Amino acid sequence: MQPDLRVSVGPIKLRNPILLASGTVGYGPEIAEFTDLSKIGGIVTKSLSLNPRKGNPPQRIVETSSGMLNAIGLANVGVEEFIEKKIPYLAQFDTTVICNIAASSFEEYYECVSMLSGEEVIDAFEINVSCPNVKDGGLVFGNDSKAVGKITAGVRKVTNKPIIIKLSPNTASVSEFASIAKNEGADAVSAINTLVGSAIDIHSRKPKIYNVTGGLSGPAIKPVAVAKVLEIFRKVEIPIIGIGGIMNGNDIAEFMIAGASAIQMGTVNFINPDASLKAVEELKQYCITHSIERLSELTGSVIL
Amino acid sequence: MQPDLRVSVGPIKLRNPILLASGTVGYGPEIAEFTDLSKIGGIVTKSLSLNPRKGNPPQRIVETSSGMLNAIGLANVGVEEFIEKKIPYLAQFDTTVICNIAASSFEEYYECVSMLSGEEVIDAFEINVSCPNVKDGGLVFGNDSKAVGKITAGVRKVTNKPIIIKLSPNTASVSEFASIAKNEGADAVSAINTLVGSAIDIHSRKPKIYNVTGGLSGPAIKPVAVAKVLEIFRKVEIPIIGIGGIMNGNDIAEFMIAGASAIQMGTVNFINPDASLKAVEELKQYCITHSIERLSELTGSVIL
Amino acid sequence: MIISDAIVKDVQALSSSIFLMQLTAPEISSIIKPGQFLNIKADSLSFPLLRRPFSVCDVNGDSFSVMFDIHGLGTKLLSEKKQGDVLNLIGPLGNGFSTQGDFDLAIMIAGGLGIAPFPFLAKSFDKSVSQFLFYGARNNEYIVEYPGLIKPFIATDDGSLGEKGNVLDLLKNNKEIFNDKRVKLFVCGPTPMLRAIAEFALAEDLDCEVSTECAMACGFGICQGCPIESKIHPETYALVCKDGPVFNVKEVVI
Amino acid sequence: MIISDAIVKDVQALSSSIFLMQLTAPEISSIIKPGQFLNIKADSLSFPLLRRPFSVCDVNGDSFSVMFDIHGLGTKLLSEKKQGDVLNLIGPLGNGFSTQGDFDLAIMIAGGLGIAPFPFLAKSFDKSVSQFLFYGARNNEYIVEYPGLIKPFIATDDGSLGEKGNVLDLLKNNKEIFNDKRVKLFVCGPTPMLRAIAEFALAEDLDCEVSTECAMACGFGICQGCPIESKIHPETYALVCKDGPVFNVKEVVI
Ligand SMILES: Cc1cc2nc3c(=O)[nH]c(=O)nc-3n(C[C@H](O)[C@H](O)[C@H](O)COP(=O)(O)OP(=O)(O)OC[C@H]3O[C@@H](n4cnc5c(N)ncnc54)[C@H](O)[C@@H]3O)c2cc1C
Ligand SMILES: Cc1cc2nc3c(=O)[nH]c(=O)nc-3n(C[C@H](O)[C@H](O)[C@H](O)COP(=O)(O)OP(=O)(O)OC[C@H]3O[C@@H](n4cnc5c(N)ncnc54)[C@H](O)[C@@H]3O)c2cc1C
Ligand SMILES: Cc1cc2nc3c(=O)[nH]c(=O)nc-3n(C[C@H](O)[C@H](O)[C@H](O)COP(=O)(O)O)c2cc1C
Ligand SMILES: Cc1cc2nc3c(=O)[nH]c(=O)nc-3n(C[C@H](O)[C@H](O)[C@H](O)COP(=O)(O)O)c2cc1C
Ligand code: FES
Ligand code: FES
Repeated sequence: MQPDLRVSVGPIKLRNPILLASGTVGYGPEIAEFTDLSKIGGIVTKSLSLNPRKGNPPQRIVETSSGMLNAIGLANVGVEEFIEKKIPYLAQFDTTVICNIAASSFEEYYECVSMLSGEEVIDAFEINVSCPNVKDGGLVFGNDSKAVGKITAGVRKVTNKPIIIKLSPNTASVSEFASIAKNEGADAVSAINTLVGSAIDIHSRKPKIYNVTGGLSGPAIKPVAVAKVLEIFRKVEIPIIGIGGIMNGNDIAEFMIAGASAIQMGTVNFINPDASLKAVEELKQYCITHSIERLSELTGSVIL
Repeated sequence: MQPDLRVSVGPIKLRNPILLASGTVGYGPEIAEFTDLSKIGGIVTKSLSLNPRKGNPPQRIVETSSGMLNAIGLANVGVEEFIEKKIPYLAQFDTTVICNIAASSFEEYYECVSMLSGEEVIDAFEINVSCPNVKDGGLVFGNDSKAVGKITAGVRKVTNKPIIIKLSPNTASVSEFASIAKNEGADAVSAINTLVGSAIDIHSRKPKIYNVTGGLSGPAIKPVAVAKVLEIFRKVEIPIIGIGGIMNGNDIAEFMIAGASAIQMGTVNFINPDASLKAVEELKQYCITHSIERLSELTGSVIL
Repeated sequence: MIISDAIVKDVQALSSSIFLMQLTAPEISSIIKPGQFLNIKADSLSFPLLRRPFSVCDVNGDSFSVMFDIHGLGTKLLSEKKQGDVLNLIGPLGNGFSTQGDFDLAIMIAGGLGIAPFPFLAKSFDKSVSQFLFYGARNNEYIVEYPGLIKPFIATDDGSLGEKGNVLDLLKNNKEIFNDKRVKLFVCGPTPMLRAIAEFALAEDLDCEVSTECAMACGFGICQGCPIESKIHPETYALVCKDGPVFNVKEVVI
Repeated sequence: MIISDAIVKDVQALSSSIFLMQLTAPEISSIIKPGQFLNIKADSLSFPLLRRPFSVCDVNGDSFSVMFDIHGLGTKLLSEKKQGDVLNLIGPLGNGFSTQGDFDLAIMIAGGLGIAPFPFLAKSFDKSVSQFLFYGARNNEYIVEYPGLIKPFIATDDGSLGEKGNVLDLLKNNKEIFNDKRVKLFVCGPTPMLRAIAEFALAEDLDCEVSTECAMACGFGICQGCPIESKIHPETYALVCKDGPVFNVKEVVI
């Protein structure tokens, strides 16, 4: 038996459900040393803003129990350099490229997307309305359902490509945001971005992270992410990309059963940059063990 | 040097900042086999409702990476049996007793508190408006700032004892809730209760927990809890009891530096039931190392 | 019930996946009773976070043993322990089997790893009590020999050892051993097996104690994580860790 | 840059808290250069989650070594490894020291554990290059002897070994060794020391490379977790893991 790992996220067709999460694989080259991008579902590029951003001063990361905090501050090359230098690189792979956008104003979102919408290499946009690590934009948008609705609607107007809204877990009701995204024309949502967290050095009494708070990711947050995916799945009819603490094929199966059509692997790339490739095999094995012909059947198959 | 570990949480004076968290030490007897309650700050009793509650069917707990999910469902003996059987037991210890109340309606909160308010053994009430594991009450209240305000005001009317409002982390702005609690007469807030999480068995496709979702606790959530304490500390002037993933004296120092006047240890009691007693020594040692005469100086000493 | 460090004396593989670990812990060894359990920290790290419960398998002087298979991370870490390693544990926990009482034939029924508590139990009966052991498992891989344990009646699902079939059928087929005896059943194994045997025991009016299992956070009654439906007080759950893990089948709904 | 399993050949305590671990990993040993580093998974569990970066200390045939002190959990776990244990690592990472160039005197300056990369570096210079080693530490406990390494100038904060004082003063006091030489400094140690020596080198117009440290998540350029202020492109940060960890002091703000 050769299980069929292909999945669809709304209009987006993927070879398999494994995407590499934004901000955890740059624009491709470094991770490509360890993972054959044409064997996985695709890559979500580091959040882009209109102009290059230098990001936060160090210290930007700190390890926590089964997790890590980061406050990179959306360091990125900006749209122009992305088009000039990164797109040609990505073009060489037979893989799905999802371009993640993070902006500080409504207009910047629309402008970024319309500048990039003509690029053939880009298969879809993921709109990051939930970065906890920048002062302007970021969570200010992510926790305001009206803003998320407005951004979705605005982006929808400037591109025909699929739009995925990346949701914040730092809200009382993630499904409310998913529902607004859906109503304003999003093709899918991805959940979750990082949880706001902090750590303080008890000797110096200074926050361990320059930005005071950072985003918590890794296995520690997996139960929260699974619950958010379940919540969206039960309340809103929209394709979901599950994210949060996924380390291997079993974790992927768990998110799909909870309602995800595809998933993203983030933090694990830092530790085992070949984890996504291994997960393809693990998923195959899981399908064989459970006599699953089409992996996509898993989506939302949770027995409640 | 013999550091002074005494702290105050508003009107509540504690021998040291270490309280045992509600739901993690029952009503005292079992933990008393391992920890001398008169050497720690005090104990917060398991959430009480007016009538006894049987709680959720099994499975109620599942382990996650550096954390655990629980959905006990507020199993408790009810106010009457508490008064009759548990209070006499607690009366024998020279320790602070905080009585935690969780109800399904506004009136039930007021009734529980007024029934218990005359009990001398009870030094303060902690009002749990944030249990994620019951259908009625629980998060329905915890995520609704008007409801939290109303409960606080109502409880304030029926008791002169100190009131602590236990806040949910499953909201966009914990400080908003702290502020409302303060305005309606709360003496302190405690933060945080558990995060909503879930886990699914990939073989049976059933949620691992009967209640589908549970509350995530343990070291995994510490960074989130520290960030919530920091947020409240920076925005609202109200004493804070820090809770979430505290395992030892160093963790306690971290929460105090972030803004907590006292703390609660929860999940760690299941693993090392003598952890609170050890933490008293660890805190002393920390004070000596850093030449801190009064531990209470730590509160909010974070350098931002 | 104490928290104690125990020193690993030996870890031995009884089969490809079943291990016997001997631990030196004088205080616990001197007070623990058959059917009670220990809650063991497999690692000093916060991952795995919780302790792991194991029945006492046997006691010899200062040391006791636990028998386990590799289930997940915790048991994998335990299987890798070496002589001299130190493990922290809490015990003895729960209520064990009642070895005293109105019976002169003790029938122990084990399903797979459910054999674990029986070496110690078997030693603990009065001399006057005669014993039989019924031992069922998936296949011969899961049947281990334990020195000193009486020769069992064996059943395996695939017939690779003993009778083909389940252990309850094996017991029924040998019902003649009950004749004229005051029988008590002592059962440990997976829940479906416990349930089947409990039904049988209730129907036949046989005294029967079962050792139950349940996910646990604390193991000593403070987390309320281990409920089991009580027949005696249906308005509350009993706790597997504190009121059990051994229950009379008349007490709980399995 | 590969992911590879390495086999622990030996773990040796050089002092009460400093360890030397030898690892067999032919592929990495054959290509790694002095000043480059390895990102080692101390445990296969998800706690501790991240790999831990260590400079290559020395290379001998198929194996290489790393030198470390017990800092926190990761290094504690490493110190407990035994011969035959398998560790997963990624390497070689980063850019090492430039051993080629326009100098005939290499002065290595180590602060504490900053000695780690120098055994390998010392072996890698051209024969024509003469070498000195300046070695500073808190006290004699932190000064380790490494076979084959040239005899160092030593300074300790408390004077328990060598000169009392810091290593920069020691260097200044021995400035006569620079005479008529084309000098290059190679520095590794805590950031305040790197900063002081960088200032000195810039003031004296000495060629100087420093090995920097920074918290890292990935170690190979994908997380952006390890920024360092660049003098050349101030509009972006350089990355310690990818653009460093060894930088010329003219390139970055330390
Ligand atoms: C009273 C009691 C006595 C036991 N005696 C034995 C024994 O003698 N020998 C033996 O091999 N096993 C015994 N078990 C089961 C044993 O505790 C589990 O196999 C073990 O906890 C699995 O841990 P793990 O990390 O390897 O597995 P994982 O699957 O990684 O564990 C994950 C979590 O699930 C819990 N868990 C998994 N399986 C079980 C289970 N069957 N029962 C309870 N919790 C579970 C673990 O404690 C842990 O919290 C007993 C259980 C109980 C409750
Ligand atoms: C390029 C490079 C080379 C290094 N070479 C050596 C070496 O040869 N010998 C040696 O002893 N140490 C070296 N270090 C430092 C070493 O990585 C840390 O001591 C180690 O990560 C501490 O881990 P821990 O779990 O014991 O400590 P913990 O304090 O528990 O670690 C917690 C977290 O902080 C990070 N961290 C803590 N201290 C440092 C530090 N100084 N630098 C970077 N991250 C840190 C850890 O990676 C981890 O994520 C090097 C660091 C870098 C960046
Ligand atoms: C270092 C780091 C940088 C990140 N940068 C971005 C980013 O630029 N844009 C974004 O949408 N998400 C970003 N994320 C969030 C991840 O894409 C992902 O949502 C999150 O880490 C949870 O998944 P994980 O637990 O698998 O890492 C970042 C995460 C990390 C750890
Ligand atoms: C098993 C369990 C039961 C709990 N029951 C209650 C409860 O009845 N009332 C309450 O206010 N909090 C309850 N909590 C939450 C804890 O008091 C605490 O807020 C939370 O566990 C975070 O702290 P920790 O990480 O130290 O456990 C419970 C937590 C656990 C793990
Ligand atoms: S396991 Fe905690 S009460 Fe039973
Ligand atoms: S450590 Fe990840 S980019 Fe340098």
